[in-house]
Amino acid sequence: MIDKSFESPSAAVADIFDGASVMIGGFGTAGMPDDLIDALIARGVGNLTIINNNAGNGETGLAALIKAGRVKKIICSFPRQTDSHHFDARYRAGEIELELVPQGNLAARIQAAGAGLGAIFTPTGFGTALAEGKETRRIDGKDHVLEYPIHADFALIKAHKGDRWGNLIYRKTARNFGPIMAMAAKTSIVQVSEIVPLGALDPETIVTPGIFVQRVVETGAQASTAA
Amino acid sequence: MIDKSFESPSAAVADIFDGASVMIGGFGTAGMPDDLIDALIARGVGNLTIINNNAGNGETGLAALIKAGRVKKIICSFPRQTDSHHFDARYRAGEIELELVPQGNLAARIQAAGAGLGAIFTPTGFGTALAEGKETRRIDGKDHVLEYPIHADFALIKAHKGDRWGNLIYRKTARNFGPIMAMAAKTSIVQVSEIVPLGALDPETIVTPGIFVQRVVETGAQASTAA
Amino acid sequence: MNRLSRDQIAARVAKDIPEGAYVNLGIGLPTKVANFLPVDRDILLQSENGLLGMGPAPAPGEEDWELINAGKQAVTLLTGGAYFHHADSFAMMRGGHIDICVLGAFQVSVKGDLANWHTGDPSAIPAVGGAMDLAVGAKQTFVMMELLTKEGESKLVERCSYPLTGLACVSRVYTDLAVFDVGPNGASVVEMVDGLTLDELRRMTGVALTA
Amino acid sequence: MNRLSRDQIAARVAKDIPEGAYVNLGIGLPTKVANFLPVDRDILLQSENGLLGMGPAPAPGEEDWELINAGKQAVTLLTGGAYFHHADSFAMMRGGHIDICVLGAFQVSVKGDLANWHTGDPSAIPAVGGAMDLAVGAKQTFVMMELLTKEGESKLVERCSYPLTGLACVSRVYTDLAVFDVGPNGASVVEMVDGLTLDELRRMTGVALTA
Repeated sequence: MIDKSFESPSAAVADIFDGASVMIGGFGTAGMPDDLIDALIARGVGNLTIINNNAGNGETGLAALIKAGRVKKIICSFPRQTDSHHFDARYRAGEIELELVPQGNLAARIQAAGAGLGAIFTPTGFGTALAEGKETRRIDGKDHVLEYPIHADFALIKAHKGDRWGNLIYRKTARNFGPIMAMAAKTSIVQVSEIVPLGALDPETIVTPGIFVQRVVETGAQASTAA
Repeated sequence: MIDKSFESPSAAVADIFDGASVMIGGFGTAGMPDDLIDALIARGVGNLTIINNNAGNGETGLAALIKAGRVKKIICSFPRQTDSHHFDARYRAGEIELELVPQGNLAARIQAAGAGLGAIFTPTGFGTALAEGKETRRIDGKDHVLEYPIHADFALIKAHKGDRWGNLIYRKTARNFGPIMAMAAKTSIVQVSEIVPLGALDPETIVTPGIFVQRVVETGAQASTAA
Repeated sequence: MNRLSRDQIAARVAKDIPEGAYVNLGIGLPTKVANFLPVDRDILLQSENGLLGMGPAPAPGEEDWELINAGKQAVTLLTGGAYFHHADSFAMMRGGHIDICVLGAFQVSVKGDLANWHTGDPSAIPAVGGAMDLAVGAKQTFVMMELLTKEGESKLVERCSYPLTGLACVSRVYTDLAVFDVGPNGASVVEMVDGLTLDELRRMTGVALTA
Repeated sequence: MNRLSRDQIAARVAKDIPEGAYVNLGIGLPTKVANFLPVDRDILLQSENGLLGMGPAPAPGEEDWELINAGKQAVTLLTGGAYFHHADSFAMMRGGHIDICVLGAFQVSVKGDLANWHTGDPSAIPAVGGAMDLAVGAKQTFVMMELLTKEGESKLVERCSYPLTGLACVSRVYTDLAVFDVGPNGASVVEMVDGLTLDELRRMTGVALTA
């Protein structure tokens, strides 16, 4: 029997290793898998490369992971925010490396990894500092930059409901990076409000088919808070 | 008021022009928009470039369009089938040009067009006759072929339900190419079993958001038949 | 000379958004445009974090923090709206499906180059978000800004000195003093506030302007 | 010598598919493997036209022609299955998410090159479908075929003479006479039918074989 459900967040993240690359879903706090991140912090491994849209908000989730000093490098599009003070401090102290990626290229590179493409030519960023040193090409009258897929060892994702095969649905704009990160990571670990019986999710409306998910943990419904 | 609904298939295809490129959804007969194709045949324009997975089955839909002599070129992955005799005859007579594309590259190139990418490196087809003369590159130890997006002037799609903003849901495996063709064509024309009131489709389960659809025609429920 | 307020600039931008348009409003100043869209037009707002058909802010206490916009503010969804993931959302933007995006700017060049993501200050922490995608992907990119900095320097320039967001991507610039078209042929003045002359505007901006 | 029937080859392939595997069965002969998957194992079949969790054929008269497999046959969906579009489906395949795909073949080389889409006959109408995607994308690609052509020529070859589907993509070949591992080190015999010797197999195939 295929049963991808795990007892606890700590069991689900127990093999995340020192130096791993970890995608973390969420846009600001919407879709941030706080319980999985808390378990990762408790696990104690460091030197992590994190892929997320932001670099943490306030005191919880990714911000707490950064505060705990576990992040070596972050690949994101929008680190600087009014409440990104833990990242800001580490960055200014030279303790964290930043790879800044335009948001759509971040999404496209994650999707390319999940889809097994070798590289993509994207128009975004051409002629800017974020394309410096990158290969460019004019295609059909438009300039493009060559960008490579972003793979990861693990993805930590928050979804709404899941089943034991790993099928997922999301809630409102908390969907954001979840579906594409699930496709791009070797091991995708998902916290859901509720694990439902097989068949409870309509096959027409499953957003992430279970093939992209390795572990599901029920952590109960949690309201996101303002970023 | 945004109202993308059209009175009839013939009204919906009335500006498809001689020499246009037209994506047609469907895998075999599942998802084949027969009513729109019938209207296109009745309209009488020819020299069309058709993008579809196949090259027509039996006597209806794309097969009928080919039989009518309206297709100059077809871009597809699997033309030869037991019931593709109209294509077979035209092809053997040298009356139709064939661009054969591996099925996943077909999907990826259509998706790349919809997403505004300039080109993609894909591993599929490397070292085969279908990559002959194409640029190749070894990336991360794996050989890839450079493939370009497939755009089209029009897409003809069959969906299950739609609303006046063009939001769509599909039915079972008739979904196939619909969502990505809707994204890749300048003008996407969709036949649905039923046009439902705005709000009747759950925003969490809309498969094609209306931004990708220009026209919707209600043609009633129709059973697909065996290919 | 009758300088426009920020709300007045937003109202002026809103006037140019037609019925049926799909529009992305950048974070900051452009967000105000939503307040001035005519109620008799169906205009659909896209937010790059994954929704189409964005509605107004919810009543206080009614916020759902899983329903937010790109600026991470609580919003609502109109009847007929839809949610989708980030790759599909940026496919909408990069793929030319958005009719109009409205962005703020530090500088815009007469050719339509845009600088709006980084001041170039080496001590600043850079952040780009979706600005570069929006700039190159929308059918039309409008900029909305005050024409002059606090120090009186023109933000409409011959050539951007700040780091670029995109090349030749802006088509129209709305400011408190004038509306400009920009592009391959340089900048032309679409309209000016009452009491301003073309000569004064040329002097203020220091760039070549056609009427 | 006890040549395996097609059903017996299918049963042999099925034995190697573990619990929890995501599997794509190519059209034609490999479809038979589904009939031999042990009922006590959860094995999920993917069909590239857009479903995961493919179930058996429906009862006659119960067909829904919008629920078909890659061979355009009516199928069913298991409880827990899902539908998706073609780009996501081929992302599953190309992106290495399918554990095993089973394909038919005209020829397989000892290095694992596959030829299964075209005989090279210039008068034939070519058709490729998803074969090239499956060949390169799955974690493991198995081939299932009769070892010899009707004319007695080996389909396991040093180098394919038919047009290639993919290079160095096949890892294991199941035939009516033997099971082979193929790859960078050439072909090795995993098992043979009763009554067949390695020498006979070498003579039949004409390729170098290790035991």
